[in-house]
Amino acid sequence: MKNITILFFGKLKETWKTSELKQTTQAHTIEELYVELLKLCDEEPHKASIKVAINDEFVAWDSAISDHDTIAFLPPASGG
Amino acid sequence: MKNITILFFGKLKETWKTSELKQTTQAHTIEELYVELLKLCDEEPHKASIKVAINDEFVAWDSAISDHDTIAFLPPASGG
Amino acid sequence: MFDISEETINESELRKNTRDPACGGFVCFEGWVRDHNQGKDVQKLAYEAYPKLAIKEGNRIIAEAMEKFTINKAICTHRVGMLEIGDMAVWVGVSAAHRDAAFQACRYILDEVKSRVPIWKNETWTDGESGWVEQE
Amino acid sequence: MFDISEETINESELRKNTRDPACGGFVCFEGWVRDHNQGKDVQKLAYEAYPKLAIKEGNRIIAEAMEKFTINKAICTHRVGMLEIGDMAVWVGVSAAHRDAAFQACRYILDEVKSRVPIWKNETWTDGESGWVEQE
Repeated sequence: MKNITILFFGKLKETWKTSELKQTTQAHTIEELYVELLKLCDEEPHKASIKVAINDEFVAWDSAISDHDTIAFLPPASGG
Repeated sequence: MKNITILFFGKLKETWKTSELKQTTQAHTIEELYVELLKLCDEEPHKASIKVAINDEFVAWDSAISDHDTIAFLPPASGG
Repeated sequence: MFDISEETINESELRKNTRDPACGGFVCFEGWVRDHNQGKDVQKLAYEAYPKLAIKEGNRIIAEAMEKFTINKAICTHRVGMLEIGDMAVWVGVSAAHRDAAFQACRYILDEVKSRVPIWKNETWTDGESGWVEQE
Repeated sequence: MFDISEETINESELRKNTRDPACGGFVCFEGWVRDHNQGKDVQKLAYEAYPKLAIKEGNRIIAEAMEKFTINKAICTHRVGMLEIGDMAVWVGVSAAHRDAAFQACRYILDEVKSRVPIWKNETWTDGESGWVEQE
Protein backbone atom coordinates (compact mmCIF):
# COMPACT_ATOMS: atom_id res chain seq x y z
CA MET A 1 0.00 0.00 0.00
CA LYS A 2 1.23 3.46 -0.89
CA ASN A 3 0.31 6.77 0.70
CA ILE A 4 -0.02 9.36 -2.02
CA THR A 5 -1.32 12.89 -2.54
CA ILE A 6 -3.60 13.57 -5.51
CA LEU A 7 -4.03 17.06 -7.00
CA PHE A 8 -6.88 18.12 -9.29
CA PHE A 9 -6.79 21.32 -11.35
CA GLY A 10 -9.25 23.45 -13.32
CA LYS A 11 -12.56 21.79 -14.08
CA LEU A 12 -11.28 18.46 -12.71
CA LYS A 13 -11.63 20.02 -9.24
CA GLU A 14 -15.36 20.13 -9.97
CA THR A 15 -15.38 16.59 -11.36
CA TRP A 16 -13.89 15.22 -8.15
CA LYS A 17 -15.29 18.01 -5.94
CA THR A 18 -11.88 18.63 -4.39
CA SER A 19 -8.48 20.02 -5.27
CA GLU A 20 -6.47 17.62 -3.13
CA LEU A 21 -6.90 14.08 -1.83
CA LYS A 22 -4.69 12.11 0.56
CA GLN A 23 -5.15 8.50 -0.48
CA THR A 24 -3.91 5.04 0.24
CA THR A 25 -3.76 2.98 -2.93
CA GLN A 26 -2.73 -0.39 -4.30
CA ALA A 27 -2.52 0.99 -7.84
CA HIS A 28 0.82 0.40 -9.56
CA THR A 29 0.36 2.99 -12.30
CA ILE A 30 -1.48 6.26 -12.80
CA GLU A 31 -3.75 4.37 -15.18
CA GLU A 32 -4.81 2.05 -12.37
CA LEU A 33 -5.16 4.92 -9.92
CA TYR A 34 -7.43 6.72 -12.37
CA VAL A 35 -9.76 3.71 -12.54
CA GLU A 36 -9.97 3.71 -8.74
CA LEU A 37 -10.71 7.45 -8.73
CA LEU A 38 -13.54 7.11 -11.25
CA LYS A 39 -15.61 5.55 -8.45
CA LEU A 40 -15.51 8.93 -6.67
CA CYS A 41 -16.98 11.00 -9.49
CA ASP A 42 -20.52 11.12 -10.91
CA GLU A 43 -19.52 11.83 -14.48
CA GLU A 44 -16.53 10.33 -16.27
CA PRO A 45 -14.19 13.05 -17.54
CA HIS A 46 -12.73 13.10 -21.06
CA LYS A 47 -9.64 11.05 -20.26
CA ALA A 48 -7.84 11.65 -23.58
CA SER A 49 -7.56 15.36 -22.82
CA ILE A 50 -6.12 14.88 -19.33
CA LYS A 51 -2.39 15.17 -18.69
CA VAL A 52 -0.81 13.59 -15.66
CA ALA A 53 2.18 14.52 -13.54
CA ILE A 54 4.16 12.91 -10.76
CA ASN A 55 6.08 15.16 -8.35
CA ASP A 56 5.81 18.25 -10.57
CA GLU A 57 6.83 16.58 -13.86
CA PHE A 58 4.62 15.52 -16.74
CA VAL A 59 4.66 11.73 -17.10
CA ALA A 60 2.95 9.00 -19.15
CA TRP A 61 -0.26 7.32 -17.96
CA ASP A 62 1.53 4.00 -17.47
CA SER A 63 4.13 5.51 -15.11
CA ALA A 64 4.65 3.66 -11.83
CA ILE A 65 3.50 5.20 -8.56
CA SER A 66 5.78 5.17 -5.51
CA ASP A 67 5.02 5.73 -1.87
CA HIS A 68 4.66 9.45 -0.98
CA ASP A 69 4.27 10.54 -4.61
CA THR A 70 2.18 13.56 -5.52
CA ILE A 71 0.04 12.72 -8.55
CA ALA A 72 -1.65 15.53 -10.51
CA PHE A 73 -4.50 15.38 -13.01
CA LEU A 74 -4.53 18.34 -15.42
CA PRO A 75 -7.24 19.33 -17.90
CA PRO A 76 -6.14 21.07 -21.16
CA ALA A 77 -4.35 24.37 -20.49
CA SER A 78 -6.38 27.52 -21.16
CA GLY A 79 -3.97 30.31 -20.36
CA GLY A 80 -3.01 33.24 -22.52
CA MET B 1 8.46 72.56 -74.48
CA LYS B 2 7.73 71.85 -70.82
CA ASN B 3 9.46 73.21 -67.76
CA ILE B 4 9.80 70.45 -65.21
CA THR B 5 11.59 69.67 -61.96
CA ILE B 6 13.40 66.34 -61.63
CA LEU B 7 14.17 64.76 -58.24
CA PHE B 8 16.73 61.99 -57.65
CA PHE B 9 16.84 59.95 -54.45
CA GLY B 10 19.25 57.57 -52.74
CA LYS B 11 22.04 56.26 -54.93
CA LEU B 12 20.46 57.86 -58.01
CA LYS B 13 21.65 61.19 -56.62
CA GLU B 14 25.16 59.82 -57.14
CA THR B 15 24.34 58.49 -60.60
CA TRP B 16 23.19 61.92 -61.74
CA LYS B 17 25.43 63.83 -59.30
CA THR B 18 22.52 65.97 -58.14
CA SER B 19 19.31 65.67 -56.14
CA GLU B 20 17.31 68.16 -58.19
CA LEU B 21 17.32 69.39 -61.79
CA LYS B 22 15.24 72.15 -63.35
CA GLN B 23 14.86 71.10 -66.98
CA THR B 24 13.15 72.06 -70.20
CA THR B 25 12.11 68.98 -72.11
CA GLN B 26 10.29 67.85 -75.23
CA ALA B 27 9.73 64.38 -73.77
CA HIS B 28 6.11 63.27 -73.73
CA THR B 29 6.51 60.46 -71.21
CA ILE B 30 8.79 59.61 -68.30
CA GLU B 31 10.24 56.88 -70.51
CA GLU B 32 11.34 59.49 -73.06
CA LEU B 33 12.62 61.82 -70.31
CA TYR B 34 14.72 58.97 -68.89
CA VAL B 35 16.39 58.41 -72.26
CA GLU B 36 17.27 62.14 -72.37
CA LEU B 37 18.64 61.98 -68.84
CA LEU B 38 20.89 59.00 -69.60
CA LYS B 39 23.11 61.42 -71.57
CA LEU B 40 23.91 63.15 -68.24
CA CYS B 41 25.22 60.12 -66.39
CA ASP B 42 28.38 58.07 -66.86
CA GLU B 43 26.95 54.74 -65.91
CA GLU B 44 23.50 53.53 -66.85
CA PRO B 45 21.48 52.64 -63.71
CA HIS B 46 19.46 49.43 -63.37
CA LYS B 47 16.25 50.78 -64.84
CA ALA B 48 14.03 47.82 -63.91
CA SER B 49 14.54 48.57 -60.21
CA ILE B 50 13.68 52.28 -60.49
CA LYS B 51 10.23 53.55 -59.57
CA VAL B 52 8.95 56.84 -60.92
CA ALA B 53 6.57 59.44 -59.51
CA ILE B 54 4.85 62.54 -60.81
CA ASN B 55 3.83 65.21 -58.31
CA ASP B 56 4.25 62.96 -55.27
CA GLU B 57 2.37 59.94 -56.66
CA PHE B 58 3.83 56.71 -58.03
CA VAL B 59 3.05 56.41 -61.76
CA ALA B 60 3.88 54.12 -64.70
CA TRP B 61 6.90 54.74 -66.95
CA ASP B 62 4.66 55.57 -69.90
CA SER B 63 2.81 58.33 -68.01
CA ALA B 64 2.56 61.67 -69.79
CA ILE B 65 4.53 64.66 -68.55
CA SER B 66 2.83 68.07 -68.22
CA ASP B 67 4.28 71.53 -67.90
CA HIS B 68 5.46 72.30 -64.33
CA ASP B 69 5.40 68.63 -63.24
CA THR B 70 7.80 67.34 -60.62
CA ILE B 71 9.19 63.99 -61.76
CA ALA B 72 10.99 61.74 -59.27
CA PHE B 73 13.30 58.76 -59.86
CA LEU B 74 13.43 56.37 -56.90
CA PRO B 75 15.79 53.44 -56.34
CA PRO B 76 14.47 50.42 -54.37
CA ALA B 77 13.44 51.34 -50.83
CA SER B 78 15.83 50.29 -48.07
CA GLY B 79 14.12 51.49 -44.91
CA GLY B 80 13.31 49.49 -41.79
CA MET C 1 12.90 33.26 -18.72
CA PHE C 2 9.32 32.27 -17.94
CA ASP C 3 7.53 33.37 -14.81
CA ILE C 4 4.06 33.54 -13.34
CA SER C 5 2.99 36.63 -11.42
CA GLU C 6 0.24 37.21 -8.87
CA GLU C 7 0.70 40.97 -9.28
CA THR C 8 0.02 43.28 -12.24
CA ILE C 9 2.54 42.42 -14.97
CA ASN C 10 5.32 45.02 -14.94
CA GLU C 11 5.76 45.23 -18.67
CA SER C 12 8.17 48.17 -18.65
CA GLU C 13 10.52 46.09 -16.50
CA LEU C 14 10.10 43.06 -18.79
CA ARG C 15 10.76 45.21 -21.87
CA LYS C 16 13.89 46.63 -20.29
CA ASN C 17 15.17 43.11 -19.61
CA THR C 18 14.35 41.78 -23.09
CA ARG C 19 15.19 44.66 -25.40
CA ASP C 20 18.71 44.77 -26.74
CA PRO C 21 19.41 47.56 -29.23
CA ALA C 22 22.57 45.73 -30.33
CA CYS C 23 20.23 43.06 -31.70
CA GLY C 24 18.39 44.87 -34.42
CA GLY C 25 14.83 43.76 -33.71
CA PHE C 26 12.37 43.33 -30.88
CA VAL C 27 8.85 41.87 -31.03
CA CYS C 28 6.45 41.77 -28.13
CA PHE C 29 2.95 40.49 -27.55
CA GLU C 30 0.57 41.65 -24.81
CA GLY C 31 -2.66 39.77 -24.07
CA TRP C 32 -5.40 41.55 -22.13
CA VAL C 33 -8.65 40.35 -20.52
CA ARG C 34 -11.47 41.18 -22.92
CA ASP C 35 -15.02 41.98 -21.86
CA HIS C 36 -16.32 39.13 -24.00
CA ASN C 37 -15.14 35.64 -24.90
CA GLN C 38 -16.72 32.83 -26.88
CA GLY C 39 -19.99 34.77 -27.10
CA LYS C 40 -20.33 35.54 -23.40
CA ASP C 41 -19.99 38.85 -21.54
CA VAL C 42 -17.11 38.52 -19.14
CA GLN C 43 -17.08 40.45 -15.85
CA LYS C 44 -13.75 39.22 -14.50
CA LEU C 45 -11.67 36.08 -14.53
CA ALA C 46 -9.21 34.07 -12.53
CA TYR C 47 -6.19 32.18 -13.79
CA GLU C 48 -5.18 29.18 -11.74
CA ALA C 49 -1.76 27.60 -12.25
CA TYR C 50 0.11 24.54 -11.13
CA PRO C 51 3.01 26.82 -10.25
CA LYS C 52 6.05 24.54 -10.11
CA LEU C 53 5.11 22.65 -13.26
CA ALA C 54 4.05 25.86 -15.05
CA ILE C 55 7.44 27.47 -14.46
CA LYS C 56 9.29 24.33 -15.55
CA GLU C 57 7.21 23.95 -18.71
CA GLY C 58 7.37 27.66 -19.52
CA ASN C 59 11.15 27.67 -19.25
CA ARG C 60 11.29 24.54 -21.40
CA ILE C 61 9.36 26.46 -24.09
CA ILE C 62 11.75 29.44 -23.85
CA ALA C 63 14.69 27.04 -24.20
CA GLU C 64 13.07 25.43 -27.26
CA ALA C 65 12.60 28.87 -28.82
CA MET C 66 16.26 29.77 -28.19
CA GLU C 67 17.19 26.49 -29.89
CA LYS C 68 14.80 26.72 -32.88
CA PHE C 69 15.27 30.40 -33.74
CA THR C 70 18.31 32.66 -33.91
CA ILE C 71 17.31 34.98 -31.08
CA ASN C 72 19.19 36.71 -28.29
CA LYS C 73 16.67 37.08 -25.47
CA ALA C 74 13.17 35.80 -24.78
CA ILE C 75 10.98 36.49 -21.76
CA CYS C 76 7.41 35.50 -20.96
CA THR C 77 5.30 36.22 -17.88
CA HIS C 78 1.76 34.94 -17.26
CA ARG C 79 -0.51 36.50 -14.68
CA VAL C 80 -2.42 34.32 -12.20
CA GLY C 81 -5.15 35.10 -9.65
CA MET C 82 -8.11 37.46 -10.07
CA LEU C 83 -8.02 39.75 -13.14
CA GLU C 84 -10.32 42.58 -14.18
CA ILE C 85 -11.27 43.55 -17.74
CA GLY C 86 -8.28 45.26 -19.39
CA ASP C 87 -5.69 43.67 -17.12
CA MET C 88 -2.69 42.15 -18.85
CA ALA C 89 -2.84 38.35 -18.76
CA VAL C 90 0.34 37.48 -20.65
CA TRP C 91 3.45 39.23 -21.98
CA VAL C 92 5.98 37.78 -24.42
CA GLY C 93 9.06 39.63 -25.71
CA VAL C 94 11.91 38.55 -28.00
CA SER C 95 15.07 40.31 -29.22
CA ALA C 96 16.89 39.06 -32.31
CA ALA C 97 19.23 40.20 -35.04
CA HIS C 98 16.57 39.64 -37.70
CA ARG C 99 12.85 40.34 -37.72
CA ASP C 100 11.89 36.89 -39.03
CA ALA C 101 13.33 35.09 -36.04
CA ALA C 102 11.89 37.63 -33.60
CA PHE C 103 8.34 37.29 -34.97
CA GLN C 104 8.49 33.51 -35.23
CA ALA C 105 9.94 33.00 -31.76
CA CYS C 106 7.42 35.38 -30.13
CA ARG C 107 4.56 33.56 -31.83
CA TYR C 108 6.00 30.15 -30.95
CA ILE C 109 6.37 31.00 -27.27
CA LEU C 110 2.85 32.44 -27.06
CA ASP C 111 1.22 29.46 -28.81
CA GLU C 112 3.13 26.86 -26.82
CA VAL C 113 2.48 28.62 -23.50
CA LYS C 114 -1.25 28.72 -24.25
CA SER C 115 -1.39 25.03 -25.13
CA ARG C 116 1.18 23.46 -22.81
CA VAL C 117 1.72 25.49 -19.63
CA PRO C 118 -0.62 24.26 -16.86
CA ILE C 119 -2.70 27.41 -16.38
CA TRP C 120 -6.49 27.44 -16.43
CA LYS C 121 -8.97 30.23 -16.95
CA ASN C 122 -12.14 30.53 -14.90
CA GLU C 123 -14.48 33.23 -16.17
CA THR C 124 -17.20 35.03 -14.26
CA TRP C 125 -19.87 36.24 -16.69
CA THR C 126 -22.14 39.25 -16.30
CA ASP C 127 -25.09 36.92 -15.58
CA GLY C 128 -23.30 35.96 -12.35
CA GLU C 129 -22.43 32.44 -13.52
CA SER C 130 -18.84 31.27 -13.79
CA GLY C 131 -17.04 28.37 -15.40
CA TRP C 132 -13.78 26.86 -16.59
CA VAL C 133 -12.91 27.85 -20.12
CA GLU C 134 -12.03 25.21 -22.69
CA GLN C 135 -9.34 26.03 -25.19
CA GLU C 136 -10.53 27.87 -28.29
CA MET D 1 -1.41 56.05 -39.09
CA PHE D 2 2.02 56.21 -40.70
CA ASP D 3 4.52 58.96 -40.00
CA ILE D 4 8.16 59.81 -40.47
CA SER D 5 10.08 61.46 -37.68
CA GLU D 6 13.29 63.48 -37.63
CA GLU D 7 13.44 63.13 -33.84
CA THR D 8 13.97 60.09 -31.62
CA ILE D 9 10.91 57.85 -31.97
CA ASN D 10 8.67 58.37 -28.95
CA GLU D 11 7.62 54.75 -28.56
CA SER D 12 5.80 55.19 -25.24
CA GLU D 13 3.53 57.73 -26.95
CA LEU D 14 3.01 55.40 -29.94
CA ARG D 15 2.23 52.48 -27.64
CA LYS D 16 -0.29 54.57 -25.73
CA ASN D 17 -2.02 55.49 -28.99
CA THR D 18 -2.07 51.93 -30.36
CA ARG D 19 -2.79 49.78 -27.33
CA ASP D 20 -6.42 49.08 -26.58
CA PRO D 21 -7.03 46.71 -23.66
CA ALA D 22 -10.63 46.20 -24.87
CA CYS D 23 -9.07 44.48 -27.88
CA GLY D 24 -7.42 41.43 -26.36
CA GLY D 25 -4.07 41.54 -28.09
CA PHE D 26 -1.22 43.89 -29.01
CA VAL D 27 1.89 43.14 -31.06
CA CYS D 28 4.71 45.57 -31.64
CA PHE D 29 7.98 45.55 -33.52
CA GLU D 30 10.96 47.80 -32.86
CA GLY D 31 13.88 47.98 -35.29
CA TRP D 32 17.19 49.40 -34.07
CA VAL D 33 20.39 50.42 -35.84
CA ARG D 34 22.86 47.56 -35.49
CA ASP D 35 26.63 47.96 -35.35
CA HIS D 36 27.00 45.64 -38.33
CA ASN D 37 25.08 45.01 -41.53
CA GLN D 38 25.76 42.80 -44.53
CA GLY D 39 29.21 41.98 -43.20
CA LYS D 40 30.36 45.55 -42.57
CA ASP D 41 30.94 47.41 -39.29
CA VAL D 42 28.51 50.30 -39.16
CA GLN D 43 29.40 53.51 -37.33
CA LYS D 44 26.21 55.45 -37.99
CA LEU D 45 23.64 55.80 -40.71
CA ALA D 46 21.25 58.22 -42.30
CA TYR D 47 17.77 57.54 -43.59
CA GLU D 48 16.61 59.77 -46.40
CA ALA D 49 12.94 59.90 -47.37
CA TYR D 50 10.78 61.36 -50.09
CA PRO D 51 8.53 62.70 -47.34
CA LYS D 52 5.21 63.40 -49.06
CA LEU D 53 5.22 60.16 -51.02
CA ALA D 54 6.51 58.19 -48.02
CA ILE D 55 3.62 59.34 -45.85
CA LYS D 56 1.07 58.62 -48.57
CA GLU D 57 2.46 55.15 -49.25
CA GLY D 58 2.83 54.36 -45.55
CA ASN D 59 -0.78 55.28 -44.89
CA ARG D 60 -1.85 53.21 -47.89
CA ILE D 61 -0.11 50.22 -46.28
CA ILE D 62 -1.85 50.84 -42.94
CA ALA D 63 -5.19 51.04 -44.78
CA GLU D 64 -4.45 47.76 -46.58
CA ALA D 65 -3.65 46.10 -43.23
CA MET D 66 -6.93 47.38 -41.73
CA GLU D 67 -8.72 45.89 -44.75
CA LYS D 68 -6.88 42.54 -44.88
CA PHE D 69 -6.83 41.72 -41.17
CA THR D 70 -9.41 42.06 -38.40
CA ILE D 71 -7.55 44.63 -36.36
CA ASN D 72 -8.57 47.72 -34.38
CA LYS D 73 -5.56 50.03 -34.53
CA ALA D 74 -2.27 50.11 -36.41
CA ILE D 75 0.49 52.69 -36.18
CA CYS D 76 3.92 52.87 -37.80
CA THR D 77 6.63 55.52 -37.52
CA HIS D 78 9.94 55.52 -39.42
CA ARG D 79 12.87 57.64 -38.32
CA VAL D 80 14.76 59.77 -40.87
CA GLY D 81 18.00 61.77 -40.65
CA MET D 82 21.20 60.81 -38.83
CA LEU D 83 20.99 57.81 -36.48
CA GLU D 84 23.51 56.35 -34.09
CA ILE D 85 23.99 52.64 -33.22
CA GLY D 86 21.10 51.54 -30.97
CA ASP D 87 18.71 54.25 -32.13
CA MET D 88 15.24 53.10 -33.06
CA ALA D 89 14.73 53.21 -36.83
CA VAL D 90 11.17 51.90 -37.09
CA TRP D 91 8.25 51.12 -34.79
CA VAL D 92 5.09 49.18 -35.73
CA GLY D 93 2.21 48.43 -33.34
CA VAL D 94 -1.13 46.69 -33.86
CA SER D 95 -4.11 46.03 -31.55
CA ALA D 96 -6.63 43.32 -32.39
CA ALA D 97 -9.18 41.03 -30.80
CA HIS D 98 -7.17 37.96 -31.75
CA ARG D 99 -3.45 37.29 -31.73
CA ASP D 100 -3.36 35.85 -35.24
CA ALA D 101 -4.53 39.07 -36.83
CA ALA D 102 -2.26 41.19 -34.64
CA PHE D 103 0.87 39.21 -35.56
CA GLN D 104 0.01 39.02 -39.26
CA ALA D 105 -0.86 42.71 -39.58
CA CYS D 106 2.28 43.84 -37.71
CA ARG D 107 4.44 41.68 -39.96
CA TYR D 108 2.60 42.82 -43.10
CA ILE D 109 3.04 46.51 -42.28
CA LEU D 110 6.73 46.09 -41.49
CA ASP D 111 7.48 44.11 -44.65
CA GLU D 112 5.51 46.43 -46.94
CA VAL D 113 7.04 49.56 -45.39
CA LYS D 114 10.53 48.16 -45.93
CA SER D 115 9.87 47.30 -49.56
CA ARG D 116 7.52 50.08 -50.71
CA VAL D 117 7.91 53.26 -48.68
CA PRO D 118 10.44 55.59 -50.36
CA ILE D 119 13.09 55.67 -47.62
CA TRP D 120 16.76 54.94 -48.27
CA LYS D 121 19.55 53.96 -45.94
CA ASN D 122 23.03 55.41 -46.24
CA GLU D 123 25.55 53.73 -43.97
CA THR D 124 28.84 55.11 -42.72
CA TRP D 125 31.22 52.25 -41.94
CA THR D 126 33.99 52.19 -39.37
CA ASP D 127 36.57 52.40 -42.18
CA GLY D 128 35.23 55.89 -42.90
CA GLU D 129 33.57 54.93 -46.19
CA SER D 130 29.86 55.32 -46.71
CA GLY D 131 27.33 54.07 -49.21
CA TRP D 132 23.70 53.50 -50.08
CA VAL D 133 22.39 50.17 -48.89
CA GLU D 134 20.61 47.81 -51.28
CA GLN D 135 17.73 45.82 -49.93
CA GLU D 136 18.65 42.53 -48.28
